[in-house]
Order: sequence, then structure tokens, then C-alpha cells
Amino acid sequence: METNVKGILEALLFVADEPLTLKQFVQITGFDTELIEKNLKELAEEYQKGNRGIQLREVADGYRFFTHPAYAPFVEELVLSADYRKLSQASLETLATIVYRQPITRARIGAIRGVNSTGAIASLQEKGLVKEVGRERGPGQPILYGTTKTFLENFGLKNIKELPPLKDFALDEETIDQLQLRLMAEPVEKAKKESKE
Amino acid sequence: METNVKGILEALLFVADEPLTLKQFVQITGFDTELIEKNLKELAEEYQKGNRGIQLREVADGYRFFTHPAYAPFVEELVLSADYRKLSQASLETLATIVYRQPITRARIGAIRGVNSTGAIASLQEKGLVKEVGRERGPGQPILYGTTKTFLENFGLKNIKELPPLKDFALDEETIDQLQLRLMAEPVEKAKKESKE
Amino acid sequence: MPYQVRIEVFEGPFDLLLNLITKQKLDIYDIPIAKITEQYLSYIEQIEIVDLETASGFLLVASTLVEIKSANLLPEKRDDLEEDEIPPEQARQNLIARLVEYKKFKNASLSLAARLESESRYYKREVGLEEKFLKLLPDFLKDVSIDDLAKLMVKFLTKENAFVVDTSHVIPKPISLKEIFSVAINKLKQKKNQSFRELTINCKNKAEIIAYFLAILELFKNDFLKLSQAETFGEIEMEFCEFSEHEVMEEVYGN
Repeated sequence: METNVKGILEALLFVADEPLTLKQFVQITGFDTELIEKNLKELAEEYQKGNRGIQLREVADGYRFFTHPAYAPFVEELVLSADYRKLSQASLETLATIVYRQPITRARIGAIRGVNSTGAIASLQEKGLVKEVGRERGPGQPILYGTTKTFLENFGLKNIKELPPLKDFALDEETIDQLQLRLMAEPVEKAKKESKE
Repeated sequence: METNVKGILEALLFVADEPLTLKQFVQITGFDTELIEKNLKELAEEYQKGNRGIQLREVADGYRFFTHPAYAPFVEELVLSADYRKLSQASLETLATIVYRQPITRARIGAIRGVNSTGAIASLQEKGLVKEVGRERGPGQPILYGTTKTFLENFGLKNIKELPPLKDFALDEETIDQLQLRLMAEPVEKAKKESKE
Repeated sequence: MPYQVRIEVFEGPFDLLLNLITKQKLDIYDIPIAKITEQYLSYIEQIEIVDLETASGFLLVASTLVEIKSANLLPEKRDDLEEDEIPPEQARQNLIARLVEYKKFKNASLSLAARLESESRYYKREVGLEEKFLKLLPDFLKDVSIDDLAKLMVKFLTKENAFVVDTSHVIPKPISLKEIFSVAINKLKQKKNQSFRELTINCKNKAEIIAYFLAILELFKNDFLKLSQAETFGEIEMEFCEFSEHEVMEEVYGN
């Protein structure tokens, strides 16, 4: 039987237990990067068009097969539900500060959230979503936290740059004005008038 | 998107860690046996005709995906490329802890070893020596780890009850006393947990 | 074990304040902050916070609110501000800036949650290798016997710090700082130049080492000791300056 590039890639993707990078494909097959990339793209398209049970996706700087999300209810009959991936609000907030401010210390996470985040950090570490990435210079040399490859994989991201920039989540002028007004130490009428002057 | 029978079967076969029987397919999907059989046959043919990297085969106890034998040399290359020559000390310690305390959470492994054991657990999983065996009840539902059949077979053990008792390995009187204390203390802890359930 | 601080539905002082602000109806004759402060205070009275850091976060925001609120009760301009006191208007702007910053991350967290939700429907294959490939793997257990693993386990279980059994019912033995202090001084008098490691070499547990460390810091603070450390995590070298034990105790403990 004639071996074909796509078949080889497919077999490798099937057995791999983590996303495979282009570099790994090159090392294992000896084909050049362009050929591999072209075939991966075609493979992904074929699976997608056919409404197949398996989908090829690019995550965490590599390629990996996943089941099609439409069939999740059936898959969950067979394997442990992904419910455990759910995160509490505290964990999500903490994760967001780490995602957008990494590398960041525990103290700065706490300062942004206004609340001690030690427990949330520990829980994110336990889930493999964040890790210690180093230590800050200076007094106490606090631990710096950052996100992991597992984070990218679980959130379906090729890399961290795929996320919308933080400024997209900033409050608009109007909302900030509302905040201003509601924290006024004088009647609103007067405040409004003054701000117009 | 319209779900299709073939897609569902494909997704199920992809995640299953043992051959799936017709009966299982019926139970999970609610489709009738004939429909499932027809689609499985078509799926197998499609994979075969395309010289695909994956093959659907009917084995003694059901249906299962395999890599295409023609691509085995590449798969072997992938398996060998992973850096697993020898177990590190960290891996050995983690393995010992899991062997004797299974099912056990990541956090408790860390507590026993005194260091974070996440990396070591992942490496042992990759090597097929330990696996996730369930989830603990309670907050966060942490994953429980245990040893695999491969591990037991490696040491010619039928089940974990055949493990050598720890007290045989205490070196001196003092160690024996300490060990006794701890081995005694543990069933209490376990009993407590059970009574809560 | 971190405290599980669940402040009802709120994830902290900023979250609570933002929530109260959003609910607040604006009546142009009202002083808005008065109502918000009142609600905020009554809320934090109800909640039970076991974590000191969290508590201080809530209190800091509360005191800022009270300060801003009281500003309009006072004469227009205050020129009696303490040096490190922040004028109310500045405090208000600081608070708003922090709220705005926090809300940005909170919004980002909602977007992450949505992403996680849709991602949770993708499953990856978590199945080991096919049997024929398993054989390929080097036998990493070649030189390992099951007895080796048992021995390792015994080592852990008999190690000092590996006590994983619940000991919360056991009353910890208090370590007298004063006692340690006195011992430390005697040791330092006998050998004026030594490292912290040397000093604590016979310590039975972490608590004792910590007690020594506190003693050292106290001595350093009172100029009885010079400390140096050549590199991060390196040896802490100490040089004791000659005084009588009595003098030292008197200086530090006042007796």
C-alpha cells in the first residue's frame, strides 16, 4: 500500500497524548514543514466538512484531535463529564488577572481583586491551569505566576495572543461617569451642574 | 448542525479505552442495532478505502479504532521520541506513594512527599503506570490516582492486595513504632470519611 | 489549608461595592454615597469573615466610603490634613480607579468562563498506547523492585514532616520564644561568628527554627548582632557583639 502523508499524520495524531507541534511532525516523518502544514490543513477541513465525530484543532502551539462538540452528550455517557473543568467565580477572576498580567505575584493579584486570592491560586495550580514561573527580584522574592500549556489547551487557544486584549473589557466612558456620580459626596444635581461648568 | 449516526459512533470510538460492543452503542445512542451495525460497516469501509491513518476493526469483544499498520514505523518513532528512558527519583517516590495510598489525590501525594508532584504524576501517566481512577467527593472534586494493570503485571501482582506489607520494611524499633502509629492512624481517617458519606 | 471564604455571591469588597452601585437609583436630591455607604456597612456587618486579609480589604473600602461621605459635612476646605492623609476627593478618585481596573478583569473573567463553557464540549482521547506500541517503551521499571517502592514509602511515613494524619485535635506544644532567645544568646556567646544553619542544627522541627529566626531578628534589631548573606538563599552569617545576657534580655524584654 502506498503510504500517504495525510495517513501518517492522522496515525500520529491518533496516538499522541498531547498536541503535536510542527517540529515534532518534521522530526518524526522527515517531511518538510510546508508539506506537513498543507496536509494538516486539508485533514482538518476534511474532518470539518464531513460533520465527522472527530475534529482536528490547533491548540497550545500544536495539533490535536478532539471529539466534535455536537456529540458531547453521547461522549459524556462514556467518559467522565468535563464538568469538573468548571471554575468558581473566584477562580475565574484570579485566572483572568494571571492571564492578562503574567508574570504576576500573589500580592498584586490580591490588590487587583481587592481580596486574598491564595486559595484560588492554589486551586488553579491544582487544576494545572497556572504555575510558578519564577521569582520576582527584590524583598521577599515573591513567586511569580503564569498560565500553562494546559490552560491553552483547555481554553482552545493556539497561544495567549488569541485572547482579546484586556482593553476590550474596559468600561466605557458612560459607565465610568455613572460610577463617578454614584460615589458623589454631594447631591447629584449639584454635582452634575458643576461637572458641566 | 445535523447530527449524524456515523459522527456519533466515530466520536464514541475515539474516546473509548476499550472495544465498544453493539449493546453499548445501543444503550448510549438509543438507535437500533441494525442502524448501528450498518453505519459501523460503512465507517470501517470509508477508513479503509482512504488509506487513512486510523482503521476501524471488529475484534473479539467489540469495535475499536487502531492505527493503520502501514504507518507503524512512524508511530514507533513518536513513541520512542518521547523522553522516557528511566524513572527519575521524583517519579519513583510519587509512584511509591500512589502504589501504597491509592486512590489518592494530587494534593495528598504532595503532602506526603513534601513537594508538588504534578509533573511526576503526569510523567507516570504518560508511561502507563498510573491513571485517573475517579474523583473524590467534596469541594473541587479532585482527581484520584491509582496504578494501572500494566503496573501490576510488571511486578507479577494480581491486585494491590498482594503488595508487600509496609511493616516488613521497617529497619529498627523506632521506625516500626512510628510506622505502626501512622498505619494505625490512617484507618481512622478513612473511617471518618466514610461515615460522612 | 486555605480558608474557604465565600462572601455570599460577592468575590470581594470591589465586587460588593460595584453591585451596590449598580443597584443604586439616582435621585438628584440625594447624596448618593450616603446610601451606598449605609448599605455597604450593613452588608459587611452580616457577613462572617474568618480571613484577616479579606476582612481588612472590606474595612478599607468601608472606611474610604465613610471618609468620602463625611467630606460634605465638613467645611469646604480643610487645611488640617495630616501629612500622610489623603484628601477625600483624592480617595474617591483612587477608589473609582481601582473599581474600574477590577471591573475590567471581572469582564475578562466572564469572557473566559464563556470560552471554557464552549470548550468543555470538546473531548480529547485519553487512552493509553495500543498494546503493540507499549512493548516499544523502554522498561523503566527494569531496575526497580516492588520492595524498593515499599522502602521508599516507609521512608516517607517515618519522616518527621510527613505527618499527614489529621492532628487538629492535638494541642501543639508551645515554644517559648523567650526560652529560645536565651539559648540563642548563650550559643552566640560561646561562638561569636557562626551561621544560622549552625545555630539551628539541632532543632527538632520547623517551629523551633522559626523561633530561632525570630530571636535572631530581634537581636539584629537591637544591634546585638550583625547579619550578612552573600547570595539569595545562601548561608546567613551572624556576628554577635559582646554584651551580657542580662543586658540583652533587658533591652529586648524589659527585664
